[in-house]
Amino acid sequence: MNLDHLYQEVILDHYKHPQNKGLSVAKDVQVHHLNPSCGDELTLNLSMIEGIVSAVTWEGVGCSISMASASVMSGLLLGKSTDQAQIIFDSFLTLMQSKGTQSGDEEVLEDAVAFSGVSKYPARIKCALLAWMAYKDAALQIANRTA
Amino acid sequence: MNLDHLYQEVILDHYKHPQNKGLSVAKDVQVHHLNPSCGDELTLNLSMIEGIVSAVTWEGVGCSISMASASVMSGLLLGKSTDQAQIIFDSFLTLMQSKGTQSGDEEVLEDAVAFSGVSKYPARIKCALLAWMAYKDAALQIANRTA
Amino acid sequence: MTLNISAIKKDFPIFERSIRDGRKLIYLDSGATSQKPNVVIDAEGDFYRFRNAAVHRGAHQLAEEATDAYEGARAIVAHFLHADVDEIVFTKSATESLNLLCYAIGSAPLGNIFHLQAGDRIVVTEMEHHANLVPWQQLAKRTGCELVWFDVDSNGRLDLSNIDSLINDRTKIVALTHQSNVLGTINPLSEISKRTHEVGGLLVLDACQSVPHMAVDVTGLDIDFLAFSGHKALGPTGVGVLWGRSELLGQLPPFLFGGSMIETVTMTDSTWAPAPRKFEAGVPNMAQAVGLGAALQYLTKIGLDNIHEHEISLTGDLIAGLQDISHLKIFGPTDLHSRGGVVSFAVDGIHPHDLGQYLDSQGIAVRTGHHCAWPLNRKLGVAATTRASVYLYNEKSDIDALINGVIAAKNYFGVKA
Amino acid sequence: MTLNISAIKKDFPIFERSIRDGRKLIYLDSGATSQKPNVVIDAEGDFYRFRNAAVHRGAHQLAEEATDAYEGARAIVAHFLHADVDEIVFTKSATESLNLLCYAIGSAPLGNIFHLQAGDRIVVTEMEHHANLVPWQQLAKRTGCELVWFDVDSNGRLDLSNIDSLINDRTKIVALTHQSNVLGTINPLSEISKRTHEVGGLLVLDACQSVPHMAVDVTGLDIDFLAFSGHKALGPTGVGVLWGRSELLGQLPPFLFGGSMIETVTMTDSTWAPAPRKFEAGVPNMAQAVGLGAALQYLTKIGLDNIHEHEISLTGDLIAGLQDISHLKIFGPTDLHSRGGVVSFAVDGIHPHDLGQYLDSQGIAVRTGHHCAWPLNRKLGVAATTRASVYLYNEKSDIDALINGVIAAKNYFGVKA
Ligand SMILES: Cc1ncc(COP(=O)(O)O)c(C=O)c1O
Ligand SMILES: Cc1ncc(COP(=O)(O)O)c(C=O)c1O
Repeated sequence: MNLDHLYQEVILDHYKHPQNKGLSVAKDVQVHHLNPSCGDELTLNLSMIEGIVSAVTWEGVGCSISMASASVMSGLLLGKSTDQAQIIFDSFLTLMQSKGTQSGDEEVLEDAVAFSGVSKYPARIKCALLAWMAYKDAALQIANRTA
Repeated sequence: MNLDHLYQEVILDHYKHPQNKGLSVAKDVQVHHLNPSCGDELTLNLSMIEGIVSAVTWEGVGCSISMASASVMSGLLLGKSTDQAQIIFDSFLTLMQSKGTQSGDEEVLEDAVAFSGVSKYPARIKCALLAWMAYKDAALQIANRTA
Repeated sequence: MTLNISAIKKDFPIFERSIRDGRKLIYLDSGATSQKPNVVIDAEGDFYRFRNAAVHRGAHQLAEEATDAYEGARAIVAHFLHADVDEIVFTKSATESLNLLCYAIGSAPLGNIFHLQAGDRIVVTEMEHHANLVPWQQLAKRTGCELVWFDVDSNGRLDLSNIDSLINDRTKIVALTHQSNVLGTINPLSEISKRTHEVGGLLVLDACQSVPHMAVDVTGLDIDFLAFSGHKALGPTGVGVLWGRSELLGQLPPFLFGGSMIETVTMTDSTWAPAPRKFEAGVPNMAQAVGLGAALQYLTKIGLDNIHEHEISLTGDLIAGLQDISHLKIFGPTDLHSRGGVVSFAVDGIHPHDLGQYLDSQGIAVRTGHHCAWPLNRKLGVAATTRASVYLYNEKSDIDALINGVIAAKNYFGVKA
Repeated sequence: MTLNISAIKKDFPIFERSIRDGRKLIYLDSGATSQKPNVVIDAEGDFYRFRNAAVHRGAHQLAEEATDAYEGARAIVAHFLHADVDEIVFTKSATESLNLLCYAIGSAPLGNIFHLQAGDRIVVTEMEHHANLVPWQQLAKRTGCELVWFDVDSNGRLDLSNIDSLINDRTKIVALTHQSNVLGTINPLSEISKRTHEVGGLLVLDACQSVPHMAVDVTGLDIDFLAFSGHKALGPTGVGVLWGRSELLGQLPPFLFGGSMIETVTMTDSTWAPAPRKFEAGVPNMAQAVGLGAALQYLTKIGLDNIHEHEISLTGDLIAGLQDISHLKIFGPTDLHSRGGVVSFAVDGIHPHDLGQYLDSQGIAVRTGHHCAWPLNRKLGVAATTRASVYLYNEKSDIDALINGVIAAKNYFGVKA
């Protein structure tokens, strides 16, 4: 196994230059998630306008995988409908559970295919999913609120 | 290992024709002991007059080893001084802990040397000691009372 | 399908040793603990040899492989019981599983579905092993609950005639054994679970004597919790299982506190991880869980139905043989309907210890005593019994040896033929 | 005496395997769990192969031999700690040992020496592992006791300046770790035990990180209870020890209820066997206890003083090597006085997970995270650290590999040299 497959350029770039980092002042909902086995933490602010992700900002401490994943995800979901976001979410989750057998659908996942190497390192999957689980939680809260 | 060494004639005889079985009406002290791992139970009445074992009777349910041991012990200790009884007790205990390496001092233990085979069967030592521990407990209670 | 016992025996190294100066080992004490096949011994050893590391918390390859092995074992257990993987909690033994439940329930605060109030009722049976009696008894004392129980009738079956008054509206928990470890009786669950759930109670099943010997499908049983021990199911010592319905495990408070079961910890407060992690504090019994996985796979390969059928056939031979011996009393059902391969008996004039010792001199291992079911013994009116129990590696010749041994013992101790 | 590491390594089969495409295993994670020598794996396996039976309750030869093996293991542990054989309780882990104490103390009725009242004080430290913090925290909540703690100073040592006010007349229990699993600090016990006993309190020592690595003599330490885990001391998983002074164990209420721990049982009431049996309900983790006995004998043969000396020497090399790396911070004492072979550190700009992953790609196993000591991490101002820990099978080349690995990681992740 080659470490470079885990730490792809894209990941290290996002880690060093994260997108949408820094919490927005306004938000529909704020969630705080953590990874108890390593102490990584992430706060996520989500806003939706008429079923479209209008803002997703975050703040956190964690490893390159978790922080880069938050950065990639935030860019990817911004402007998407909840349905589109769900498809992206499912696609990313499937990739993470693939144990290295999939490379990811670049049409759907764009930069997030860079995380395909993570699925070979079971201990790191939770890192890559931290932000995604926070998004899922936040989106659900908004959905429940409007329902 | 020969089972006949465990179940010596003397033991089976005492089991079938136990001595001093049936609790005396009068007693200085009564104790009730049991072997929680097998459910064997023994009640012992002890009386002392001026430091001499004047009566030791018992009642119980248990295996041949425990019942025969109660019978042999009661005969052996009757009429002995507490000091003599202590010597017999110690000698019997040593024999039980000898793992089959000793045959017992017949001068001191008389019929009780028949239990030498028990020391090779660790699970049975507690059976052989049930009555003796009851005696020890009872004697101690009397000693504490007079002290 | 009939089992190929001589092939099976070869899987169990202990049968290569001899007993008491060269006698063949005739092991009829599987109700206490089972023997172990090589696959189980090797699974435990190989865990240490090839992938030993602390699970869950490490980012290195050994820790990954150890985690895979441990969580793989959980998946095997789940599959074996037809349960969800998150419903399987590894404990050290059935005893711990049942105590976990009692302590966790006992600490449930007001508002929690498990909360007990003074006057609530806990129902057990007179045939419980101490492990499924004393924890409930002590919980009842601590909480002011009432402990009541089903009686055992003269055939060694539960007396269900008063079920509706016994399991009443105040009943929160009904805890009973699936199969008695003394009588061999397999208890009828559907009537009891129906009534328990009717009054809003929870059914806790002690499956120590059933899970190793017959197919147990938790989804089909209408029960809420189940406990069993690895060591009675060909598995290692030091591992047990608590299964609980996931919505229940989610609400059950934790039991042991420490590493891995927490979500956050400050000096003064903590929150908990989701189940099953919440119940597995500390570095777990990893190698033992892995060994249990191997054991259940071995059992599955042979087939639980085949095993059960084999045991029932041996039990029939055993009961018939014992019934032919005069002055011998069998405790428990003598018909083969709803009973397993555990048979307890007593011989007039020979104390069980002495009988067991004689049998031992012939290489035959049985258990003697109260079998950790003292109240049941009292009900049966005996201080102790002799118990023979069979498993997949026993064969007809073992039963014959036992029967002959009992007859010879009567002769040896000179009691009435 | 210097250790012959290449001979020792041969005793540990795991060092024959390779990591990540053929790299040599460099195991620096013994603080989490130790590797196992063949003698331990074989002791466990041989128990199953040759003398497996349920202990204590059987009158057959296997049960006798199993009991001998299990009680023999207890005698080995007792001898290892310079304790009395009846003072050794086998548990499943240090976590269980400490929880046992907390639950048993929490159930002590008025009149029992362990009884806690609201307002009583439990003292811990800021450097405790969750296993020696959360159980006390929860006990304090249940009983209304006050939980207070010693701070950790900037050198990673306990701040004892307020010992007299912290351990006051209301103090019933002082629980602390012998050696920190994060900082490596070995705590000064004599001052603390003196003060604890002055006020009539009990001292509980978490010896998980000390007993495997240095000679610990309970008679010399003036403590009341001690806990450690087998798996960190070359022993199997699934076994731990609680040592307690015999007069204390005698009065401590039981914890797990079930078979073998009772004296008598009726449906409504039970009485208890004497210690240690009182604390060992059910068929115990026999094979694991036997394996632990083999582990402690192996350690004794090599010599605890030799092991400690070896580890200190490696620790010196490790600290010196890390100190030569820029932008790297060591947490805990950097002098070798009163510290063990556990070193935690952080590298600017590389998250511990990433550092650990890089090291793993080089075959080097370290631990990353909060090491189950979250409050301490907060005090140190970090979410996680990287921890290297050494044992008797490590050698200087392992330390060199780690140092080179950290330097290479800085290069790989492009952070400031
Ligand atoms: C200091 C300390 N205490 C307690 C524990 C808990 O030990 P275990 O997880 O084996 O129960 C550990 C190890 O994880 C430890 O390092
Ligand atoms: C019916 C039953 N319940 C509970 C137990 C307790 O199991 P363990 O001692 O493995 O915890 C046993 C076995 O001893 C049993 O037969």
